[in-house]
Amino acid sequence: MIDYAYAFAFSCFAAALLMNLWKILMAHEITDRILALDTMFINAIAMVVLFGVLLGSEIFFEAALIMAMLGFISTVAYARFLLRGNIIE
Amino acid sequence: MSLFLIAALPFLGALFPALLIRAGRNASASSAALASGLAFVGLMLHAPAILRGETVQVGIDWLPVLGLHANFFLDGLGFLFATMILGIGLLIILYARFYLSRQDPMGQFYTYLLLFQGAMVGIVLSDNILLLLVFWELTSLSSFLLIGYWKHLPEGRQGARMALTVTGMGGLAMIGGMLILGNIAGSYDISVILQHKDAIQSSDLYLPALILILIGAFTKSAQFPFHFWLPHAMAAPTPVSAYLHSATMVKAGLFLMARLWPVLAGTPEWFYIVTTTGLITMVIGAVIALFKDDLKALLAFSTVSHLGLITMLLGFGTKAAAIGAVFHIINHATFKAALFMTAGIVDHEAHTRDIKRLGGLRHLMPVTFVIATVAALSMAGIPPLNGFLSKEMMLEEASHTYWLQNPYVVPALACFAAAFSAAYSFRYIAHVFLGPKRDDYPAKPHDPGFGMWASPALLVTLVVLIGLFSAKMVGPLVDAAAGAVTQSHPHAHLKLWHGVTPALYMSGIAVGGGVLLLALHAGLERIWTALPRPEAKVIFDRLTGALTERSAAITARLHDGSLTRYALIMVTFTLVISLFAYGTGTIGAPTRDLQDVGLLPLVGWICLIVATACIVLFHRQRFIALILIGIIGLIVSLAFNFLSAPDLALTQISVEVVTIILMLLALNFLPKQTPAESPVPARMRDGAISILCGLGVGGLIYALMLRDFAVPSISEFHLANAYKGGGGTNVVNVILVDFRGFDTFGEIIVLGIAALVIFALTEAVLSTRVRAYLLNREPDMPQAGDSHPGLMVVVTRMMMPVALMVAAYIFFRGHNLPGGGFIAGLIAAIAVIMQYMASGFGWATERQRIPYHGIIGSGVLIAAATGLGAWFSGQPFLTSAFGYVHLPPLEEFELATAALFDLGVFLAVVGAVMLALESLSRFAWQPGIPTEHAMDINPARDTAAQDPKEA
Amino acid sequence: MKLLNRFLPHPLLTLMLTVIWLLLVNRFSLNSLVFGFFLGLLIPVITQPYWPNRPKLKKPLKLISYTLLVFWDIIVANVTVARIVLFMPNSKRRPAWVEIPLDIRTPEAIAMLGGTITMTPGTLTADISAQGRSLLVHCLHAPDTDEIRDEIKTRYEARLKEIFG
Amino acid sequence: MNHLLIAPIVLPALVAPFIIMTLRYHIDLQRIFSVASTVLLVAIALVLAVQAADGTVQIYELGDWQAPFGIVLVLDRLSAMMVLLTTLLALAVNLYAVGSKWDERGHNFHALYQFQLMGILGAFLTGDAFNLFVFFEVLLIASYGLMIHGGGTRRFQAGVQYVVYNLLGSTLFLFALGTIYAVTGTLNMADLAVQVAALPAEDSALIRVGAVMLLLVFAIKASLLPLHFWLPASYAHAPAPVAALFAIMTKVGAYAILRMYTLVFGPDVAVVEGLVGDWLLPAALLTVAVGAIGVLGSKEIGRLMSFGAITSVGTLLTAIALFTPEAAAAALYYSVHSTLAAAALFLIADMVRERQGGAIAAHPVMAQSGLISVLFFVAAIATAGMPPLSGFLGKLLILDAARDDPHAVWVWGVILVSSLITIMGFARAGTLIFWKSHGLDTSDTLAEPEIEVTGADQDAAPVPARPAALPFVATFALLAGLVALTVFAGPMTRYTAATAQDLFAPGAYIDTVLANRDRPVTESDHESAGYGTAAHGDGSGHGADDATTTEESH
Amino acid sequence: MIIDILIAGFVAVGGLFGFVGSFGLLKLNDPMSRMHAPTKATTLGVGGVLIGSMLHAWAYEGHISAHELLITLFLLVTAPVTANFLAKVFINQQTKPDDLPGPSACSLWATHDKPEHHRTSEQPTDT
Amino acid sequence: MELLVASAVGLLTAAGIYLILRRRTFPVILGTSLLSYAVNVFLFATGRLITNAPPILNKYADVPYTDPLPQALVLTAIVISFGMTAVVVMVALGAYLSAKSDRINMDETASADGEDA
Ligand code: NA
Ligand code: NA
Repeated sequence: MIDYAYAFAFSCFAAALLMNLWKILMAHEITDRILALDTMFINAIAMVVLFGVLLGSEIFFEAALIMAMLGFISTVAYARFLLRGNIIE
Repeated sequence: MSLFLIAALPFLGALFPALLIRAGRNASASSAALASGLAFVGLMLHAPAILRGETVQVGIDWLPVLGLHANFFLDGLGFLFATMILGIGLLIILYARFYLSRQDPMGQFYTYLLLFQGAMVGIVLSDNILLLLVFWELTSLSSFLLIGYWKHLPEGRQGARMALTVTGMGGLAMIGGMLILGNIAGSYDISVILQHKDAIQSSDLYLPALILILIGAFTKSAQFPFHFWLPHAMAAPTPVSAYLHSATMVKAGLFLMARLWPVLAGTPEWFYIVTTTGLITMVIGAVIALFKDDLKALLAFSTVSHLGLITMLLGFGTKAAAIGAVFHIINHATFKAALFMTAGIVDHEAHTRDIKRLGGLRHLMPVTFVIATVAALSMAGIPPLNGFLSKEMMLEEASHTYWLQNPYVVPALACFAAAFSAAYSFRYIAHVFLGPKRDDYPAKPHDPGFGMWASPALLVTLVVLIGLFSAKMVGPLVDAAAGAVTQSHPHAHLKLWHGVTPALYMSGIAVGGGVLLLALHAGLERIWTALPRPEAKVIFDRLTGALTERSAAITARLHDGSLTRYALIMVTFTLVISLFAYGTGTIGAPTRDLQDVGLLPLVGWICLIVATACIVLFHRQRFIALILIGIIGLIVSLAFNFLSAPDLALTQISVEVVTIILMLLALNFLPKQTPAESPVPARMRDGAISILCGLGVGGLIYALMLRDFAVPSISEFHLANAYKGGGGTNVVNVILVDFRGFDTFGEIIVLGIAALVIFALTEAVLSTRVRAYLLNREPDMPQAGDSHPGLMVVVTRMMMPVALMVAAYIFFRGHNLPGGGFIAGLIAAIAVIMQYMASGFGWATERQRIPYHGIIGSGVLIAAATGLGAWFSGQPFLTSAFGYVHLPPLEEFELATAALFDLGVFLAVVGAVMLALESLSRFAWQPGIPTEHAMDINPARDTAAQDPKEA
Repeated sequence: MKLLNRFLPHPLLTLMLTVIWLLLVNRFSLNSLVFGFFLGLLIPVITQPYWPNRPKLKKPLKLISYTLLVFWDIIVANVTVARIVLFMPNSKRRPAWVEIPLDIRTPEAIAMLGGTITMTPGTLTADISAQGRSLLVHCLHAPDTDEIRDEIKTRYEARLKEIFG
Repeated sequence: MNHLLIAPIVLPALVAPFIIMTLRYHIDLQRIFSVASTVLLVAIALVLAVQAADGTVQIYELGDWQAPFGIVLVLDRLSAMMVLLTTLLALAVNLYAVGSKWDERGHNFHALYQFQLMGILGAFLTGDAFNLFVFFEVLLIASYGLMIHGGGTRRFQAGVQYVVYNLLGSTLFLFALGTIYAVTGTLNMADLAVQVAALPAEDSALIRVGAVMLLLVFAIKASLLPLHFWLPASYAHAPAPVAALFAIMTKVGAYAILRMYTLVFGPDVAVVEGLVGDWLLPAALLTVAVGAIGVLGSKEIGRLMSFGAITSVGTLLTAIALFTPEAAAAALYYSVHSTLAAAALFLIADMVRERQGGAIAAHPVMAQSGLISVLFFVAAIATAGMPPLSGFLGKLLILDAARDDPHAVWVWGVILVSSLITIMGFARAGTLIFWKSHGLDTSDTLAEPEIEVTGADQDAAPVPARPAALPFVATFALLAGLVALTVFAGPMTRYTAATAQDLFAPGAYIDTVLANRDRPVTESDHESAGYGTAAHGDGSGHGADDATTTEESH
Repeated sequence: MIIDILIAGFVAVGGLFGFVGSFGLLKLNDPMSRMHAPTKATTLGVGGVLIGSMLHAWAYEGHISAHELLITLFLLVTAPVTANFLAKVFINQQTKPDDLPGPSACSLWATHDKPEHHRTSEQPTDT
Repeated sequence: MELLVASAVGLLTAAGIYLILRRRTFPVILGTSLLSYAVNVFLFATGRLITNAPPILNKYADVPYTDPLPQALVLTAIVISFGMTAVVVMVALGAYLSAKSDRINMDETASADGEDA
């Protein structure tokens, strides 16, 4: 049962990733593209964590942590660029 | 005196005139004369031995690997030439002292002259053909300086370049010929080569060697069709012409032919090439000389003609002809040098060399007239002067020479040329000195001082004496020299009267013809002027001009500054060569199985592929391309995680974000769109090349992944010893800080340099007018009002300590688990960048206590110091040490120098990333922006500000 | 007390960082505690210039109950949002902008409120007024905007005002 | 272990950060440290050269890890010679930079300069292929900084091209290294030699691709046609001392070709049979030709010098492409010559540019015209390969070495004809620049040399007032080097011949480097059980649990 | 067994929310609304997975694992900032001051507070 | 799996090269970025592919490890290419600001003229 749960969750996140990709490519609004990339980061974090759980390994934790931090920074950077042109002023 | 010293004296002497010119012109000239004179004396000390038929040899190894030895030898031939070079050289030095004007830099002149003299002496004394080549080319170079001595004259520059080009070309051809010759003979030493006549003449390479060497000799001696440079070299001051074109440089070619005569001459190839060339040159030179109005041009073409004469004699290949050649070399040197000097005197006094503007000078310049007349008559072949003697010998030899079985061609043409020779000689006397005195000379001519006419006077004295007492005067010298040429012991029968021989008839015809030609000169000149004939200089100029133009065009076309093209060529070339390498090898069967594809990799792959394809499609919208790059970074990082490379995943994603920040900072100033510029065919071509490259690279890695290592990888050692020898369980980290710590050391230096470069560049750009442009720049997108939103500021403030904690965690665990100094450094840097982004550049910079330069420097120094620490325990650089410490009540923990090294990495990374981003940010920074507050909107501050007011 | 202040200038932050360190290493041990505490002392010193005028919490303990409340609301919020996303047709949905006038003044408190709003049912903090006296909130589905404004003000802002004073 | 071996790398690596940290605002102190460091480097290089002269190969195992598992530096005759050459060049150029005040025209010159030296010296000393990549990158990135030192539009534009082109090269380097590692499982050059020689000839395609890509990387650095396009603009627009130092950069490429293609992919290694023979020599000859044509066709003195450098490097590569000990010996001799000559040319070009701008055309007579023209003349004849200087001897050696090659006619023809064209080009330029000026009106331009800012120097920092004698001293020193190279051609060629012999019989090199490969790793006092199982991706663990793994694996 | 059900439940619910978040991004029809879905649902999705991971560690690895909390905390703290920024981008690019309910009659939202949008005769006083 | 990785490397390479052949600095920089992804993955893959075998030594179990060396090399390569990218971005920006054009090709023929053949 637990394996089905993992498989289900993986499929959900995989689908989510593909939907994010679709949105990044097809969105009309630039905000949607950035949002989708941000979401992609978060979905990726979920996948990394899931993968760690599945393998019973802790070595993926840092990756997830850092992705959380860096996904945020890059999203802010993209958004700031659109807001002010200048991301550090 | 050692031959070394004789050869070296002119070169040593060359130093002094340029230095002593400050002490006066006489000092300068005297120093030059002293050097020449000493060398001449030294040479004369060898005279008795040489005239006895002995040779003197000295030598040291210079470049033994090549067979280039600094070997000198002195035999009759060398002695003859050295005597002329040094003797006439002395006279020229004297003459030039009075010829050159006050405006001319005399020191330079004598320096160049002595350099040239040294090179010439070197040629004639060399016992090694490679050494000879060295001196040979040196004469080209030094004569280039001499001919171009009057820098302000375009003719001087052009003449010098022409001489250099033609003789340089000959010299280069000769290098080829000499190398072949040396290889056939097995040595480059002339004395050895001369022993190998049969080997050389029977070699397959004889003809190429002969042709190449002869090109060298012919160009130097101005033989047809390379004769055209010589008249243009007359732009040089007259002493130069007198020296180079009577006794020395042009004779170098003759010397070479004479020198190699024993091994090269005697074959039909030699005969037809050399004789024919000489004959043609003799005729053409003589004819042209008659119609030249410039005195020096007349003499120049006469020189061409006489060089042809000697060449022809050498070409005959008989001993008697060789003797004649040697004798004429002597005679020509004496009368021609004297003639050049008189021409120089005329020019100097009358301020013109144009025959048409001269005449009647005999009344004004009696001394010069006498000297010139004697020398010219000798050139015309009038007895009893020395020119007559050798010309007789030439005619004699010519009279029984068959050319393609024809007995008349050579004698007839020789006689024809001799007639023209007599004619231009007579013209030199008649049209310059004879006739009525004129009143339209450009200046008022009169005989110069003794200093100036002493040299030619001495020479014409020789002309007369040799003519009268040839056997006594030069008999032994001619014998010795001819002996050297023919490798035998000939005895030259030098005397005025040989009886009534065909040569005497021919001489008579020639002199008579000469008088007739002079009489008909005006008419002939009209015909000559009317004749269409190729002007060598025009052709040469057109050729070199075209060559230069073509070169410029080719160069500009090839290197047009189009990186696009350069890159395309590079990529294509790499592709082609790699395919060639693959195609010429064979590939074995795969040894590994494919692995299954799960859902996750597939989804990741789709994302990656689609994003990459879309970057290409949408790359013109730059911002969107950057977002897509973000996807690729993310997926690659996920792939690294999935494929057992957690460290890589961490590094990739961190670097990714910093890169994107960097690009966004730059994109702010760049255009936001890329225009569509390349035409569709170019895009298709680029696409095709790119796809081929992609296929190649993909195919390569696919093939590699399906095969095992040929032998197990060295990384097995790393896995086996990471813990035991490196003290860490994260093998990748142990490799980075220990097994291959040196790579990492280089890597942080790269990063540090990158930051320094960026900093320096920022400074460079901002110190120009770009600064003003940036200050006045209007943003090209609508800007939001709020530049530092409070929510962001608060969150980043809270996150900063946490992020640093995470950085510390990543740093310390790196040795055993994924992480390490590099990633930690990036995270720490990002923690600071967050402050910059949220609170503003000015605000964050003010809070930065330690300069980033210092952080980079300390990082590199700490890493280096850690490496150097090992020296104190006698270990190599970067040897790590680690130990386990147990401090109750704490548990045991590890201390490793690798951590210190990693600290260096950490600091370098933090410093480098921050310095780079800070520098980039400065582009946008406007000095007016207030920096005391991080947040634009802060109601607490407003309230606080209002409260005291209300109170 | 002075001495303590000298060696422990930011007790709360130090505590938080020590806990974070323990969370990071994920294994409790004396070494970790000692080392985490050491870093917890060190790092605030480094970061101090970047956080001037750090607010004093009036009732720090109330922060815990507030956090728990928000956690619960987040879960509820997500169920709500999931329902709307999955089952409500776009035509029936009533997105709306709401202005939330602010009584709190501290930037930290405003940020916390803004964050809370974003993470809780159907609302998202979009902007702040130029003087920082009100928040602009976007609602995913808001048939009645007043109700939302009142709930935010009573449920969250009032509590934050208590905490930050 | 002889720590002097690593000193040429560590010394600049310490001095540069020290300068950055503490001397950023003290140009005079920077100069003192930079020059002192360079002098010290010369001294170290001299000692190393003496140590290597008898043919002993020394190694330096970094981190005390035995080759091939760790990185190792190797000092043999070849590396010692290149190190000495580099340091001597660096000293002269450094003096020029100080004397001409070029170092003041931007930031961080001396730090970058030291880093540049570190990269170059490291590249010559390392015995590890990947470490070579790292040092290439160090020298490249420092060169990027130096190349755009002082700024200016043209220099930036040329800089972008230079960087991008070299980024492509670096990428190719990694592809090559990856391929080579994937086939052989090792990165140490000596170990590669052993492994590549043992590869089965019937499975050669992949290593061939790796080998040839590596060659192309080095060919880019060496500026072999058609991979030379980065050079003209970069050298022409780089600051003069930088361009002069760059003279050694092409030699790094040539060195790497010579090293890798004698040691690892030597002429008698079966799997790389016929890999480069067919195209390297023609490409090298084309390089000579294009360079010579460029010399004749240049209208700017910097470009003239750049193409002169290309001709030299083409000649050098021609000799290398013959792959015989004689030719290699000639190549080594010629490389020393061409480095000094090219550097001198760039410095002289700078003197001209400073005084009258870069156009090859008549200008009013410049200050010190006579002295500069003498320098130009000497450097030009050296570059063109005219006697009596080392260029001539070098060319003779190369021509002589080529005589038994089937393509000897081509080699001779191209080199000789190109020499002629080069001579014509230099003569044309020299007469225009130095002589024609005497025909112009020189009434009021003698006192104050007119500085015409062209091309590279637009909107750059203003040119400082006329410097002292130091630039001339530096240039003289380089030319004196050429003279010494000529006079001591005998000993020098004995050294290069011995070096070439070593290269073509690399047994001693390989044995020395791999001597310690079976040395066991000293156990630390900690438990070590349970580690060390390797599985290269196939999931089935094999290999032993401890240090014995290494003994089995090779 | 119960722990398995719990783990499975959290993981599955996490997956579901992850899906919902991204689906919302596609389905919702105005840009502002689209920002709601990922901010909340996706964050919770990750939260679910993280709780599953903690439980898994406790049940199978035999130790209490709490570092997942950190990631959750991170996401919770950063999500509002992300949303805020994107909303500001939307406001900046797609709206004029009059499209939004004003903060008061005579003031502006911070994003609109730029020179060209200042209303005439405005006096910057808030409520 | 190998095919996925190989095709991804191939596509990244192709895209990178295509962009490098564009005429403005920005796409060229994008191209170098893509190319560096390609080469990093390429280099990584030379250690062959394997999941769940990170080269972190495990005291307690005899588990397989992937080849750590290429990972270390890629790490170095990533860092270096980051430094290079930073520099090229900066130089390109400097060139753009100085020349007001971000064309990557420069006109080398527009140099000073000489004469006197
Ligand atoms: Na060690
Ligand atoms: Na979010």
